[in-house]
Amino acid sequence: MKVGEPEEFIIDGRRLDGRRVDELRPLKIEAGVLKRADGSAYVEWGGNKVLAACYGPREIHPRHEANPQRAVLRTYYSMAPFSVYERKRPGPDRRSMEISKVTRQALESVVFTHLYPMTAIDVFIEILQAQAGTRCAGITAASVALADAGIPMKDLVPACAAGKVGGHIVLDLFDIEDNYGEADLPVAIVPRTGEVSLLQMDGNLTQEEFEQAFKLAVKGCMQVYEKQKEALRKRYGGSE
Amino acid sequence: MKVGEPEEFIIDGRRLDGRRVDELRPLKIEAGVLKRADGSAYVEWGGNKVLAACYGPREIHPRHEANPQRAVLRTYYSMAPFSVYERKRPGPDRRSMEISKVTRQALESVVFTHLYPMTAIDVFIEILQAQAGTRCAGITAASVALADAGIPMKDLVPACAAGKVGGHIVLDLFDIEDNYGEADLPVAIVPRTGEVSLLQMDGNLTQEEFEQAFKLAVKGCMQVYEKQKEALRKRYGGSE
Amino acid sequence: MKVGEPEEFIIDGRRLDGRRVDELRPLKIEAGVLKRADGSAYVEWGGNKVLAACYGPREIHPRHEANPQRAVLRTYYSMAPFSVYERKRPGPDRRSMEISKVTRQALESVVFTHLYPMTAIDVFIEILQAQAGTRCAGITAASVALADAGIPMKDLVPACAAGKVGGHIVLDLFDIEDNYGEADLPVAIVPRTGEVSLLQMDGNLTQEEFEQAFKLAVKGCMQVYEKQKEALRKRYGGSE
Amino acid sequence: MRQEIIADVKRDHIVNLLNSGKRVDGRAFDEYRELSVEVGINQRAEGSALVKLGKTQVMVGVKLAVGEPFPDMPDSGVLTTNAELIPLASPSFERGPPDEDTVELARVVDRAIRESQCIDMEKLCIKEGELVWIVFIDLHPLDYDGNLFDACTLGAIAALKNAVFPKLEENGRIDYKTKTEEKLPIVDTPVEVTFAKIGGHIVVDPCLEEEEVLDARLTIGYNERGEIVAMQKGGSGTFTQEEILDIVRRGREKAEFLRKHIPG
Amino acid sequence: MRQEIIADVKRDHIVNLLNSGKRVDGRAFDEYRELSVEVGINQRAEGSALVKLGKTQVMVGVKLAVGEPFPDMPDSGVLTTNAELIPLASPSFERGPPDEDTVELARVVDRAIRESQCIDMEKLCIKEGELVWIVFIDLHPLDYDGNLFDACTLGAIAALKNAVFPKLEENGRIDYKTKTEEKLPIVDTPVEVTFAKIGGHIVVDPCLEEEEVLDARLTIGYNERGEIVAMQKGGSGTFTQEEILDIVRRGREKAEFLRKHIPG
Amino acid sequence: MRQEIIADVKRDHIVNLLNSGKRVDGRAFDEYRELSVEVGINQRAEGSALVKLGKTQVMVGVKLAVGEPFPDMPDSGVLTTNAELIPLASPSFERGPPDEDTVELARVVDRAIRESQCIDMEKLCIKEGELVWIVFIDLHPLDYDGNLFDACTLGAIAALKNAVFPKLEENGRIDYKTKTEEKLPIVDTPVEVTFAKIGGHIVVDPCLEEEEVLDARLTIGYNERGEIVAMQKGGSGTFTQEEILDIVRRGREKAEFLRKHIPG
Repeated sequence: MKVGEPEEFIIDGRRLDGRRVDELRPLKIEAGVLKRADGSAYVEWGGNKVLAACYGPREIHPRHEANPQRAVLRTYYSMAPFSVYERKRPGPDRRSMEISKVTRQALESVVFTHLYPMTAIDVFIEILQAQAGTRCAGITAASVALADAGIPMKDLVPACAAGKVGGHIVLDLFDIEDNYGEADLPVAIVPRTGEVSLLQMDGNLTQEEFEQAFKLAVKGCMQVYEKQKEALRKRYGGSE
Repeated sequence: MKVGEPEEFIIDGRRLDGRRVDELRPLKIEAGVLKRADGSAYVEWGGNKVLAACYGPREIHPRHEANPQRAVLRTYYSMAPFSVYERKRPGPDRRSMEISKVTRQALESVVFTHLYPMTAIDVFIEILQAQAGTRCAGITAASVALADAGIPMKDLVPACAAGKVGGHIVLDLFDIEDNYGEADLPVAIVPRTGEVSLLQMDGNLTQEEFEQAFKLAVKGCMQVYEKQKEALRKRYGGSE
Repeated sequence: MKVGEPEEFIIDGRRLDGRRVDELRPLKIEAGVLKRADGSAYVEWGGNKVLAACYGPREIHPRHEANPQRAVLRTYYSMAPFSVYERKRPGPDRRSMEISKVTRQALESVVFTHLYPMTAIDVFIEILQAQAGTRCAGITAASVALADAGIPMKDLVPACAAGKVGGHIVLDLFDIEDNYGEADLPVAIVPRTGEVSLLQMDGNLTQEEFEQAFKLAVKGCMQVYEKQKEALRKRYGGSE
Repeated sequence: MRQEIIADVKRDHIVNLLNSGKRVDGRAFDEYRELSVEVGINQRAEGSALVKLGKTQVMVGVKLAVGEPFPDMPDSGVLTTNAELIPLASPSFERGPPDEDTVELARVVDRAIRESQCIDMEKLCIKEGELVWIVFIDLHPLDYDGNLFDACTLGAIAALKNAVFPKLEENGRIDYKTKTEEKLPIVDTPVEVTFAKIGGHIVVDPCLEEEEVLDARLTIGYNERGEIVAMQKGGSGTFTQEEILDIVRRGREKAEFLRKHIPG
Repeated sequence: MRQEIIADVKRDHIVNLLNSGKRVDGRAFDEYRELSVEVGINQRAEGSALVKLGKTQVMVGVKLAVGEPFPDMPDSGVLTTNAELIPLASPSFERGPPDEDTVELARVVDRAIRESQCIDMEKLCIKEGELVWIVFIDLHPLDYDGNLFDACTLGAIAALKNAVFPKLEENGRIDYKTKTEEKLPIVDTPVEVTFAKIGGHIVVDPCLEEEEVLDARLTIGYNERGEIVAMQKGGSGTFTQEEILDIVRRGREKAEFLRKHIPG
Repeated sequence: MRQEIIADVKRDHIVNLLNSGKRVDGRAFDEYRELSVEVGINQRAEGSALVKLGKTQVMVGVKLAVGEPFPDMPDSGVLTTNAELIPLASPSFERGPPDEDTVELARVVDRAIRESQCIDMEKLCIKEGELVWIVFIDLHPLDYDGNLFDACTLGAIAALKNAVFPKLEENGRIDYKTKTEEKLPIVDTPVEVTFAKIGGHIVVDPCLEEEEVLDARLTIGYNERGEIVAMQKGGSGTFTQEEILDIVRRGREKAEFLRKHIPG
């Protein structure tokens, strides 16, 4: 047993932070929070505080990365030094590099990149405070920032994890569950088609548990999607 | 009290190295000391030994740094590994980066950069032996090296620090005064106009002390200026 | 005496691995072992296992390295992390940089680089398992890989070391001899002219010992040359 | 622009073949390429393996060292998985610090090894809170012809099973030249299975030509009991939810197939 | 060349306005933009602040760790100030190691904090010569619309005043999840005031448009008693000696103004 | 292409001169340029030297520190040789991490120092297995006009012979400001001699113009007894076997010549 591991994760049907197994942490999304960026979004999701900014379409540097058929979407996930308990040294680490890559691949299918050949669309995700689930919060913020920048998109991309803790399949793990639980399964979807653009897992799930967790995560994504649309409605008015 | 701190800085009107409060350390400047550089200067200033070399105007790499309206002045301050008591690891550190920047800004106003669009004028300052005041020695050497390279300039740029030690305002701090004193105020000027192109301070000065130290530093600059001109006269003859 | 140093290196005319003083370790060369590379070779030489791959002539990046009069030959020597007893951290170290340079200079004189202006010919040498003499094994593999890639060459370049252990001049040092012996002298030659394209030495040799070792190394090179030709004959048939 | 057009033509060709039920190299949709796993091929490593999957070749070395444990796991050894995509192995690999593909490969292989708990990490504790064994897994592709995930995971677990401890001297230093008889405590055999989606078709073990044109990729790690221990979706395209459920079910049998090729 | 011409046109516009007594955003020459300082906005940091100066936004986090003191200061804690100009905050910020602007920002803020001796560093000594507290100040601009020096120094001192110690366990490790009641020993409140010289005019708190065309910049750090603790001239232009003396005198009152915005 | 043509013209000129028995700077084929070696020219270094070889100027500093010995040499000090080709010294030197020329220079100089065993490394042991002296040799060319190998090796051994120990305090720290009378234990005086092959001619001590057009280069390190302790062939051309044997014999006398210039 790891230092700090709780004996039980669910007591009287409630998780250690008081939620039910299929309940999201409180989620708040705001669009258009920065002056300099072309588009931006701020997400507070439980103890996560995440800022995303979109610049583009803009000139691409270095030039040889330009694509004559479409815009190049570049995504960068980064954690502030004070976003975690033990100060994180600045600069990209291996985890951030992987998350940057899967974030890009989660978003690429919805952006109409062919409209802007030879340009870059850059999305920066900054984790200001972390409490597990930052990649999902980042993808969620990023697609709102893209929309806020006026980049044409097929759909927004909400993301949400499910997982297994103390033998139970639960939605949207917070840090204690993430550190000491049995599995984490982050998912991102394209709501209009229901297709899956991000899927990762680590831990241990039987076939049945996987199917249950996967479906729960997809449901979570749909709840996140509503919050994303609400944030954009709030900023731009109209009925989306 | 820091390890090694002296009890008094001024005894019977003399500083720990025997100087009066408004007295410069011995200063020797020689122009044209290197074969390969387009211009060069060697400065011995108290225990400081500093070499400056100027290359340019020359082709600029990387190309995208070129400016179609003027030459780009680049300055690099660097300390030899054996220039300080504890061997310095090679390569730029944060202090060197800052000094390189303020050195460039101290010199930019006097160089007729608009005469050489699309080129670079590179100035390298190498601290071979350090005894406090190396940034002033470097700027002093750099402007002589620029002149030696035949770069048209409005004026030379002499630099000199004043500071406060043991409650006294003094000129041109040496290492013990710099390490254990109360304030250091390096200044560079353009003598023909008296304008100030470098000004930094760290420590603690009242308004009045600042004014006193600032004026003392400017006076020191004028003494340095005489040595600069003398070095160029010695190299090129004439009365400058 | 270093930790682990043997008391004697030669007992009853045999070295610690059973060889005579002028005997090579077992040497096996195979050409054309990789699909993706344009040319490749695998060398097992005593406890050394070395792979070399040649890519080119191909487009050169970065572009400014291109030479309008000839191909640029680039060689990279690298050790796998598990090639030595204490795991080697990935990435080039100073030793690898030096060996990459002398390897390139050992090969440059035989490649008809002027046939392919503006291109790069890249040779990568990967040490998979090391038992002393890896630079010679690498050069030996590299020239076979170049030939396998169809690059026109004046000749192959075999390499072999001689050295001094326990007072004796011996051919082709293995690791114990290399670590605890008195001198190591790697040599590469162009067999058709007998000229020397690589020569390094560290240790201690009198004038006479040097001459003896040098001639022995050249003889070793000629034996290696036979194995190189055999490998190419085996791959391409014919009598070379 | 020419490169883009060539890529489109290649893709059309591969998709057309798939539409008529064929793969570019003649395999069935659910068929792996020829596979071999050799172990003990490196005398400097504590454990080693050479995997050949079609023309893809991967060498994996396991090295052991000693060091301090992590403060929150004082009685547990340390696992470090590293990949190098050396330019010898492919014209598309470049020199320099690890890029995101290299890092992803190392992390996805690491995930299966770590999450399956295949190494009994507590047996690697020498002195609690002070000294533990550190296991380095180095993934070293030599010839890149597609599907490094599956090949590297296979190589990693094969090399781990092949590994023996070197002699630990009393002063806490390792005598690498003296190997003991004791094997690393390996208690499970995870493998990873990769599927690619190309023009709506799902195929297993994509070769390089398929990787270059795929829409999406899904890699799943399974332990010996067929439980899922790692997943990684790749590619800029998407899967339907049904495709994912189906792939996860079908992968289990492929995992069994791969596991049979591991010696020992 | 087009960029250069646009810059010239912008500069002419701003200087013309200044000649007629107006600033580009309508402020008086000696007027700061709207300013707010919130503290305690980050639960992972020991102390934190969010500064909004016009549209410029800066987050500052203070983290505490333990380590060895410097050998020449055996009974003194260690202060480390770091800045990151993340590309999220401006199209002119680039990824990569800190450039000279980043380093200058960190060092100029550090200077005011350090030289004002606002942290009682001897109170950070845990065991002389062996274990002391290390204070990390991370300056993290989120939206860059000019004058980072003043905003970051304000954020730094506000975050320091906000900081409480985490629990130090007996084994010398920190339990970051348990915060104590004890505050960092802050004994002064330095702030920095920045003036810009544009076409011969001196204005305080330059916004981005002004920064882009300024001739010279002067930043001055003041402690609570109005003494000068740090200075940094910037820009490739010059100041007259009179301008400098005048600015230094006038800055003191601006410092008082800024200091009032610091909570607690 | 222009640069290439200029290089060809230069080369033709130099070879034509050599064909008629002359060098570009008027020297005999076996003649060194004017040489001076000054020591003790740097008060921060424990030992220092300034070498002028024609217009080539090299400063070498020796610094001493203390640290742990290598585990396989527990009673032996540590030697580290480093070179920096600073852009001040030549338009062809660039900023950035050491390139292969820099590394080669440091390693070839190191080879002569190390392999001649000129430092009695066991005398640098302070406490076996725990604390030893570390000798840093920093090679610092100031003006590059050819043949850095010979100039730097001369500077290195001169600076080593000039070096005295600083005071070692009881707590294991060094008081650099207090120098002792004790000199570094130097027991041999290795030097390196470099020959260049240009158009079939062999010349000693190539100046920059010769270096730029040479076919091949051979550097040989000799100890005091005339034994060979280091060799390095350079350049993309070749030597005949006879040329090598001849150079190695002739170099010994040049080594004697160089050694005479070392003070003390």
